[in-house]
Amino acid sequence: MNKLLFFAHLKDEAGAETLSIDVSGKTIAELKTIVSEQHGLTKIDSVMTAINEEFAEDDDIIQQGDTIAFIPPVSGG
Amino acid sequence: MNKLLFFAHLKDEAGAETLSIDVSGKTIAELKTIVSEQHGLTKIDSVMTAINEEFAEDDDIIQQGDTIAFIPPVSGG
Amino acid sequence: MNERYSRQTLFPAIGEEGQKKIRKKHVLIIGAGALGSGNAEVMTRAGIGKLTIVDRDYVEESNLQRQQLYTEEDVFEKMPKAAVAEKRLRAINSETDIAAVITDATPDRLEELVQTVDLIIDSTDNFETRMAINDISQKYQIPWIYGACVGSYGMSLTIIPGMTPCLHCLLKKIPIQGMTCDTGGIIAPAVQMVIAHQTAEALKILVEDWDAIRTTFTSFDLWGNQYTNIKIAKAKDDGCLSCGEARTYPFLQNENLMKTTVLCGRDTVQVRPPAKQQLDLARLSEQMQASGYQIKGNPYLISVEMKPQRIVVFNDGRALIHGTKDLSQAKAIYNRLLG
Amino acid sequence: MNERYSRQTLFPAIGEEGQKKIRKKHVLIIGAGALGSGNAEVMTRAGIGKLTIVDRDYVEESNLQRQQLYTEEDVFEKMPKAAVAEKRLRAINSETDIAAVITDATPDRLEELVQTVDLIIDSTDNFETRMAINDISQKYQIPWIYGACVGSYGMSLTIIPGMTPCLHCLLKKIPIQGMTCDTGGIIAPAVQMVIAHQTAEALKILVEDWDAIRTTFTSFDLWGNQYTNIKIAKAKDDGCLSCGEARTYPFLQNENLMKTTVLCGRDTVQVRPPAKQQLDLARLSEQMQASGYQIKGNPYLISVEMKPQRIVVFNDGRALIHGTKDLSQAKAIYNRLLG
Repeated sequence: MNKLLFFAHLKDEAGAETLSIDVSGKTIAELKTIVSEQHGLTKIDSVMTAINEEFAEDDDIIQQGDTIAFIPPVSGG
Repeated sequence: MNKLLFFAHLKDEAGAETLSIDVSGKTIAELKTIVSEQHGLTKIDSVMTAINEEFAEDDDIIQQGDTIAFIPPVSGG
Repeated sequence: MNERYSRQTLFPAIGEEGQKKIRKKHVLIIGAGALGSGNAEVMTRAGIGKLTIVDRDYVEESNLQRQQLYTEEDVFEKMPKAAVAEKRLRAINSETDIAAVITDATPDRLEELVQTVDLIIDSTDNFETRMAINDISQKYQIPWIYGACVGSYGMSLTIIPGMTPCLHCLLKKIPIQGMTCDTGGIIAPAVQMVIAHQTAEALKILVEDWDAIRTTFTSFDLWGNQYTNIKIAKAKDDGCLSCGEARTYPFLQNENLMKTTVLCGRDTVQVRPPAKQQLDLARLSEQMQASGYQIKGNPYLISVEMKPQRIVVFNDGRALIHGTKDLSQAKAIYNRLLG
Repeated sequence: MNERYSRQTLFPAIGEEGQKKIRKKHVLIIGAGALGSGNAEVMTRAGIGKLTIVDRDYVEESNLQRQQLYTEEDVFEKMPKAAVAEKRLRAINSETDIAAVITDATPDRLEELVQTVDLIIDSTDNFETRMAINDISQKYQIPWIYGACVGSYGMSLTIIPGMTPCLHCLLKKIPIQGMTCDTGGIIAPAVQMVIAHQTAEALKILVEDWDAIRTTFTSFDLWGNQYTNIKIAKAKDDGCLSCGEARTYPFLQNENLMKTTVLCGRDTVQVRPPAKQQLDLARLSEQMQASGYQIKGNPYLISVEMKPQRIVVFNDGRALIHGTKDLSQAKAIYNRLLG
């Protein structure tokens, strides 16, 4: 299993702060498609992702047990 | 093994932010004596402790693999 | 939509309903130093109905580095902090009823001050006052938010009577000989970080969003890049004398307060902590010297130059403050030095 | 010991040596809104040698809830933010050389402004300016600190040329249609929290304590009690066009900038983003309505009332700002609405 962690407004869009889902073997890009289509997350394209608190690229592959965080950059100031 | 985590000035007193040491089976009170005598931590008596990010009392017993944090309350404002 | 608070009501967890609640509430801030001035400014800008701010000090030069309501002119005029705070806060928001009280926040004064209060924000610099606030909070069922900082390190805790443990559950007794801003220094970012936590919790309490309340003890070190949240639910102690079943509110009782007396015929105040202590004078002396103070001492006492005062600290925690007859000033100096 | 900074020099990581360094440094703050006013106040109180603050806006009523240098009088007088900031900062610290620049921080202006600067603190409200700052930072080897917030959520990142990845390494391209303070609201504690992180990092850079620099991307949600640090070292991209081996500084180039034109004979400005975008108008419209704006629309455009202006947004990201001829105002409105 994997744990997904949603920050800020993504939490509201996903309806939960965390989600348990098995996505091991998939890439971050594939996971983005899944959460966008199945969990209603929008603008997921420009959201930063981290695997186990380390910055992740779209082609990084998720391992069993990994926690993936979705962190949307914002522009307000 | 156990991991000790020192906050604020305790870090300077211990000479490191973290310390690996086997103290499983001991109580927090016993650990306080150890770090006070062997690692030069003073005023350890009024320092708050947490086991795995949960508040711990002096008579709580440390398990194998636990992380113990030492958090000194301060009064400045 | 009132344009003034439009960005705050746009935030869904506050909204128009939350703003109406904020407008009806009364917040008491104890202390108008670094935390107090910052907390007061955020609360005033947020449109709190009434704000009471209490402080016994006047503005000093060394405050300007981190105490955000004050200017050079206030130092020059030796203005009381509460009075300057009141003036600036009024210029910021004329819709908020601001009351400044220039006094020492003793338990007796606190009991009078909290009578119409919905929330107490701790911005004091000593544990004696905090423990009194903690007892008052339980006695009158008023939430309070602990905040403190020294160096680049700080912490915050939200205490809701009947819902969370209290500070007495966690600390058991008043920590002694802690670091203070006068010995370990303080940087403004640590102050801002505590203010961020305290005021976020304050807004949650004011709009009554109980599910959002932080139930952990937060501490951080901005220079050391540390941040941790400790779960504290299980620290709730039924035998706690402040919030337990057989509560006595010990920190409101006279025998547990610091005693101050002007020594007859001398420009000196004696300060005596409520319980005998066993200070490590050698270590204290080392710390003070590292902080740049001139120290003389022997195994029984140390003498610290803090011009225009001189402080003599005995190993049982008692101290003589030479160069003043002002009881609350003497207590303030004692707290700044010994925490 | 200079009494004024005594609590800061007592902090061992700064000390007297650090204070001397701070006194010699020049900090540039881009933006004098919520982050800018707070960052400027901390830097000024800390005794920075020179501070330049740049902003194109004037003080509006809706700013007062979180922008800490401004008062009701400044709203009444419609004063430029940079001018008010300068006056207040001078009253706070006459030892700091304060320069206020009332201008739009375009790449050209930025190149002029950074010439004697040791550090740039980002306090802007849009990614276009941030990406230009990021390129400038790499071009002239000047550290900068990204900070941003919306709602109760915020983030900070320290970028040191030659040491850390840059913002372009992390974001790849400018995020579009993000939440802004005009759509998602903002609470002051989130602002304070970002300021705490930015100013702590600023002090580390100013005293040249490179080992203490935060090497993670920090983000937090104060209402949701979230806080995380993401390690970013491996994000450093040798092919990055801003900091890589074959760098071109794309965000300083004219074709990558937002274009603004006054429409001939009309009280209207057209704003065109550098690259065509595919906006989700239905969703945008929903978001704006939830934020209390009056919206009309069809599949090709939406029209938003923001009195006294009216904004028409097309699905390719182009917009018409009716009710103004001021290019930088039009750009500001566009950024506030679309991020």
